Amino acid sequence: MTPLLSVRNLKVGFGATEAVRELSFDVPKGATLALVGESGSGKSATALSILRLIEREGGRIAGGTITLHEEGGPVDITALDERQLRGLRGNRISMVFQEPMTSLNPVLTVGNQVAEVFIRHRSMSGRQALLAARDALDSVRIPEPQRRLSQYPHELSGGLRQRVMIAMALACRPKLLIADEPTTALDVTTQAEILSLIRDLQAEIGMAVLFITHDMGVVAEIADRIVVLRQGRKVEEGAVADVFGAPKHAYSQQLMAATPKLGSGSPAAPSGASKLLDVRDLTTRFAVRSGFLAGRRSIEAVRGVSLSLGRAETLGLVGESGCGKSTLARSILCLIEPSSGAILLDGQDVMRADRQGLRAMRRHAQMIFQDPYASLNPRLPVHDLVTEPARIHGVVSARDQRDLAAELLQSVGLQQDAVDLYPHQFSGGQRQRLCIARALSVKPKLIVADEPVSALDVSIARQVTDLMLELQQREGISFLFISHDIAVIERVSHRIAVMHRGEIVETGPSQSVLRDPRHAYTRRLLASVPRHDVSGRRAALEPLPAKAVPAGPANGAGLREAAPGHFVRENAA
Amino acid sequence: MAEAAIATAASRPGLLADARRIWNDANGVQRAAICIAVLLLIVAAFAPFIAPHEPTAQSLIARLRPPFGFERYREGYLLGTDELGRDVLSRSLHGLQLTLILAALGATIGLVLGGALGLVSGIAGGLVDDIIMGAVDAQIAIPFTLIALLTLAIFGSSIEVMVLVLGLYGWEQYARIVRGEVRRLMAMPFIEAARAAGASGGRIAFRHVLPNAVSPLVVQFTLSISNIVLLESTLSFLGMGVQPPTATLGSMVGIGRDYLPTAPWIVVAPAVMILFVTFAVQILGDWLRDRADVRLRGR
Amino acid sequence: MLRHITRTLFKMVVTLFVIVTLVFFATRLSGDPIDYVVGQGITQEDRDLLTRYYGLDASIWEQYVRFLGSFIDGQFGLSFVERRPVAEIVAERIWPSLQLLLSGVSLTILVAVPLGILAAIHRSNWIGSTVMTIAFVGYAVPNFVLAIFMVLVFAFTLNWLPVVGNSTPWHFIMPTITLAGALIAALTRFTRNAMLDVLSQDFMRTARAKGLSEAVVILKHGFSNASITILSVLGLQIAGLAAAGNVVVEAIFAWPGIGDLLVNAAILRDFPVLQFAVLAVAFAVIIVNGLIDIAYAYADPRIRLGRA
Amino acid sequence: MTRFLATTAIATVLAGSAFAVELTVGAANVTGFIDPGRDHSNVGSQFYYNSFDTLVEKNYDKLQGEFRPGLATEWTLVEPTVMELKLRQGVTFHNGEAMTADDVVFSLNRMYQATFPPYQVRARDRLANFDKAEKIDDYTVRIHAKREEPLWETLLNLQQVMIIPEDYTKGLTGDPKVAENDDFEAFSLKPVGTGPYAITQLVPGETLVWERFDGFWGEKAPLDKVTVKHMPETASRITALKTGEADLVTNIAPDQLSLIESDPALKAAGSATALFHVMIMNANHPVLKDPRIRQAMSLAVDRDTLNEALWLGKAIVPASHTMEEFGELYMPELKTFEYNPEKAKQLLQEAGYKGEEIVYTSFPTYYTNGLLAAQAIVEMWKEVGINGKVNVVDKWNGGDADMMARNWSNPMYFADPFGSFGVMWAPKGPSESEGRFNTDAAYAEAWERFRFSKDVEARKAAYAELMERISQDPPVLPLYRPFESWAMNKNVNWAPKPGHIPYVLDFRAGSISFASN
Repeated sequence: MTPLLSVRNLKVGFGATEAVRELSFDVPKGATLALVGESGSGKSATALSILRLIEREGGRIAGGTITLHEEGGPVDITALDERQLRGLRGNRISMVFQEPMTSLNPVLTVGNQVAEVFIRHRSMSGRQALLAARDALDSVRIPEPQRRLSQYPHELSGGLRQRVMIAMALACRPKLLIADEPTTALDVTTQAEILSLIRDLQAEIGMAVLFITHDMGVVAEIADRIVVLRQGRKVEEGAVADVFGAPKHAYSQQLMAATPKLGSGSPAAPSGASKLLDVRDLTTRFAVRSGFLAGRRSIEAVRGVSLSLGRAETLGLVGESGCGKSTLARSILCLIEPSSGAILLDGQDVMRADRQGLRAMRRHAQMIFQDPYASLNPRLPVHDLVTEPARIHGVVSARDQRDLAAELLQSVGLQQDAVDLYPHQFSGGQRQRLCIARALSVKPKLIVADEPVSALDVSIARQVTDLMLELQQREGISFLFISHDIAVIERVSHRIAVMHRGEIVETGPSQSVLRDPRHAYTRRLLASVPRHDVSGRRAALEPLPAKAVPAGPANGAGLREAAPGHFVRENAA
Repeated sequence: MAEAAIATAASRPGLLADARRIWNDANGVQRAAICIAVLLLIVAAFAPFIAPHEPTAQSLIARLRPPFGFERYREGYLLGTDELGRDVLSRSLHGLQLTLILAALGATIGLVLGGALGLVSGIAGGLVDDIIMGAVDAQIAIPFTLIALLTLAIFGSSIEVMVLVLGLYGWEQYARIVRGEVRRLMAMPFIEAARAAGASGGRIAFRHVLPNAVSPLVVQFTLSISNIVLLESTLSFLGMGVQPPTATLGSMVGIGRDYLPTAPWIVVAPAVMILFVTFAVQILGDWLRDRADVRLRGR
Repeated sequence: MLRHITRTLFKMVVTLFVIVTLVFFATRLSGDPIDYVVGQGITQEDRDLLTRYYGLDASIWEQYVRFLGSFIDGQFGLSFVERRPVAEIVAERIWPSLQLLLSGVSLTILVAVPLGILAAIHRSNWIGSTVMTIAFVGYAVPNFVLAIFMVLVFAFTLNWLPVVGNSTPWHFIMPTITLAGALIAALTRFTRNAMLDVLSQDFMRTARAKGLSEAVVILKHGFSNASITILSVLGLQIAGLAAAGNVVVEAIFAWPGIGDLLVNAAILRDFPVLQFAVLAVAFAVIIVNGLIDIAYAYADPRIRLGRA
Repeated sequence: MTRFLATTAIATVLAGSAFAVELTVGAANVTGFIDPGRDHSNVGSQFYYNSFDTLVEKNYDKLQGEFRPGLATEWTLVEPTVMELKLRQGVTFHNGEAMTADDVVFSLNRMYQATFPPYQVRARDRLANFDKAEKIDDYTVRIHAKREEPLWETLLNLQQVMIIPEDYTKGLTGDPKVAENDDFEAFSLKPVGTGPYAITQLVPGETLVWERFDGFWGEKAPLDKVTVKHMPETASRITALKTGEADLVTNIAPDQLSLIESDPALKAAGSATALFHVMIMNANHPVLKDPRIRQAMSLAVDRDTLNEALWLGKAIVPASHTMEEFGELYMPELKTFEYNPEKAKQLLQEAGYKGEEIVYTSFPTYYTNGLLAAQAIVEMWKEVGINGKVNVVDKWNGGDADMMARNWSNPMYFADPFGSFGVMWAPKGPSESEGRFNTDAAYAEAWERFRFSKDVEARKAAYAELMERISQDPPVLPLYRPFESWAMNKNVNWAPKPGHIPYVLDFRAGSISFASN
């Protein structure tokens, strides 16, 4: 059977660098092909090449053919002129992009943007096109489609926006949908919804999907076939079941191995750990100005949170974006002033500490941030950067600074002679190592790691988490590890706390929480996580029972012990 | 990919290496601008040595003589003489020097004044921030040229007043930039990291915030120099600037305009110099801004 | 929204009040207008006589109160020099300035926006760099230099265009070009940068992926976004440059506008005229900026539909 | 390509009477108000003669005074201090009112018995000897002087005593029966006179339009309409002339004359104006207290070179404060001021001058070549060892104690040394009052003889005495009579008349005509 799309010996270059080298693959009709690889593997360049949008991004197709097999006969896309391409784009082949926040034009209404496609490709009048647009929105299960037509993108949530993107892409019932990391920027629950939507629509329209992702879990969830890319080359291709079952290429194996899989177990709890951190009933409010003269309103970003952390223990804090987990992390380190509650670090109440006390606390508690690019001062050389906390706390003299820096670099697995480099000379993973080195410079007891691996490729992320585990064992450091990715949390945490709308809804030993989730939200979260199980795909998500979780008693009570050490918020079980 | 490119491009910082890198990065127009700027700076710095005559030395019998190559050319006065028989070349050179000094002084005062206010505003917040930003808004409401003109008309046009007026130029832009940068940087993770590490306010301000706020300031400073040159020229052209016999480029054009039909050379040399200064500085400033943008975006 | 407008109005009034008060006291510190109004060489006796006649013998506070009082009758006092109501003088001058400003800004927008878009689209080829080089040169040429060379060529040598006053449409050509010169350069650069920002946005790629024609992509999706940014600077940049330009243009082309009036009033210490003219200009700038703010807010749905 | 430009007068003149004859004047300055009594500026003086008449008229074609009937047909001295004048009948103002003795008495007494402060100022420096005017009958008035007046006609020919309508003026504001200050203020924006041209539009500082007044008592005006437009830039004025936007332009500096002369369609007319550009020195400044220093400052200035360089030799450098216009009192034989750098050096040494900085203040643009002369003078001072510096300000600082030297002008307000030197340098006059000039009893006594002697020779002797005192303790150096030029289309025949005070634009019959080509 002829495939819908054949890519043969595709070469794509950006300036002097080759992004895609001699790539060949087929997209069968009506099937889903996943193009998998880490950043820089050339997967997006390939996708953009198919629509010939790559030139706009500064690249060029240096060789090969891209053939679309249609009823009228094969068409070599690389040979089309601009006019013909415009007839193709959005019509027979369409595309959905990663960032729903920025992929829609902020100053045009949703209706206008969807209708545009009908006007362009179906020669409809404006009125007809709007009607068609409403139906298109309806078909991607957007509630109240009529009202959406006159709304602007910023009025919609990320998930809805991505649905609008899909509605737009599917407006003309294309033969092929290219989905370039369409769920990467979304929360895991939203991701699950979008994935199932694409699956359903695919069945409805009978189109083929070229799905581009770095996430093996998503691949397992959606793809029929898989092509693994590395540095612009195809390293492996096959049916999903085959590749997942027995990856042949070393890189595929490594990728599989690095990808955190839910249910692959947690580290054993440290025995008889004494308490290092005890947070009691912590509440943090933000004042929000809500207009002239209207006075201030306050939002409780963190509400009556209590948690504790033992020495050499890792507590994984998991929750979706905006649930207040970063605020909680910063509150614990007094980077944001909490409104009430108590934070005891090694028995010292840091909230009531004076400047000296706070300084002393800071020596023992360090932080690592999500964005390794922004968390290093670009103006300072590495030896200054990694030793800064040590210098501040007088742990090291100016003379010994470079030695300490070299030592720290070594301990995080970097070359010692990198001490004179600047941050921009490092890759993302290396930078995160630098951040860890910086935190280590004062030999802290506690490291709060806020999404430390979310910006990294899976294999790099794996290395970084491995490093953290190793450091914990070596130095006895406690981690408060924050992530939206429950699989990562599982891998590193002794205990887990699930956060939802500013509250901890469930907490307990990792395996207890994951295997026996008691809270509805926890269950939903777990259900959303893509399984690496190719055989049985998930059914639709069960909806959350209540839209808003009613506020629990502010004193942090209301947590019920469901199993030893496993607590659940009362009202939702 | 991009990372790799950056990593190889940036070697150890060093003045000469920086200069070479900058030169290599520049396109044709930018290289021309660099050459012009360097040339103008050298010429301005050594104006007293290069100038063949005293800029104020008159020769009433040899007024309005044309430049070399024209009839009635006067030996030794390459670009001709002006309405008092002074050497146009020498006056242009000294004028260039003074214009640049005024511009540099003005831009520096504006930088320090505006920068300090912006820093205070950004760090203090609250009422102080409201007041300073209110002043910024008020400043924006009245075109600065107007303020400058009125100030000079009212308080007379001495060099001191001129420096003051030029120094006030753009303070609100510096203030806005610094305040914006401070607020942006204060929210950056590396500042938070420093705070988490226990760094003091001073350490954060001087080690982390300021060095990172420098590049937009440098860009603004550069652009502001060319704007001040234009402002000074405009004021001098309108007769409100530095007064005779002292020459600035603008005042030479201003006074020379009456002689334009009969002795255009009085105007041409200073006009061309103004053009060169502003052109070169604008190109460089714009380019710096582009480069700064790239760096600030990080990747 | 009403609250927003009230607040804006209140701020405007306060700003204007501060400005006129500053101008009032600054002028009073700057010397005795009798020296300028009556001219030179009069006896002390006569000077005292005239000081009393012009009401300058009163204390500065009394004068200030009287000055504020002059707002009430809408005449804003009598000019020292022209002996007629200031309101009449300023009113006479506003229209010519406004005409010039409008024609200058219109020309600027008509030329600069297409040029800027062109330069953005062709950022990496010769078209783009040519446009930008011209824009830089345009910005570097002081408008008075442009003006006097135009006068030399088109009026003095070729006798094509008139140079004095504003009586016919032909009179507008050189002043308009002079005024627009630097503005065009500035706005071209700004439009280009704004467009470049927009062109690299994800939604532009989306638009292309929909198969829209390049013109629709650039104009509908690109320019609609860039115009918001452009609007936000139009007010500030243009107001500043235009006010500066107006003074120069009015001086060179004997344009009977408010810039000319202001400078002369300052030189002659015609305080009543000076104060009111500054007020008028500040008022105009604030109004224009206010309108642009509203236009800006309206053009950007994120602001229009945003909170408060 | 030039067709679209404003149609010029010349194009319309050809057929003679069939078309309106219009003229456009490009003026460097246009007055801010029109009131002959209040004004004595060089800017204002351009505009009065076309619209206003004096009782005693003068033959302005002649350099020296030849008086003839104006609004008065005859005048006789009925007593030593009382002049009786018969008024011309059938004279009407531009507003249609007939001129009677009431208007004349009102006009004269608004100055002689001034209550309006600006008039008081003008009356004090030149009309102080007049007591009052009174009506005898509808066409006869008498003027009472305080002391015997040697300059009757001259002082009745003054711009300040031009005749304006009484009822019209009083009726402008407030009580129509009373002359209030506001009436005079209003008059200056809506002026009415008896001259051959009515002012039909006045935009202060910008435009003034004259239209022929058909009710004029004398020979009808040759032009239907004259528009004077403000054109501050020299280059613009010349360009306007070339493009046809103006037919006549004022204030062309000598440097620009070559431009006019090189254009076959244009020409220029000029004269050495009846005023002196002067350098004044502050006799009471600590550094300049010693008269020898001021003498040296004066002796160091090579005025002939200034004339050659800045005025192409067309200005007149006087040896004394005298002009041909003074008639019998013209005394070219006096040699009060000279160039002698050697003597200057010597005097400086004698006076013990130690190189103190001497600041020469100049207006930036007010006087043609003023700032250039200032810079040149400071260079000339340098030659004799005076450490000079130019200070440019717009403000008049003649009354400041720290003023050292500055430029100024000394116009001839009327054709007599009293109307020139006398106005500025009288005892208790403006210069002394401003504290930079000192007089004593002897000076005052000589002044009295100069001012009031009936005998011309006695006045000459007294004037020579004053000049001598000025040269001994100099407060002033007259630099030159500047050469002022007007440029015009070749077809316009106009030139400044020698008998006028400076800058008068005289477009009356016989003063302007057009070449028919």
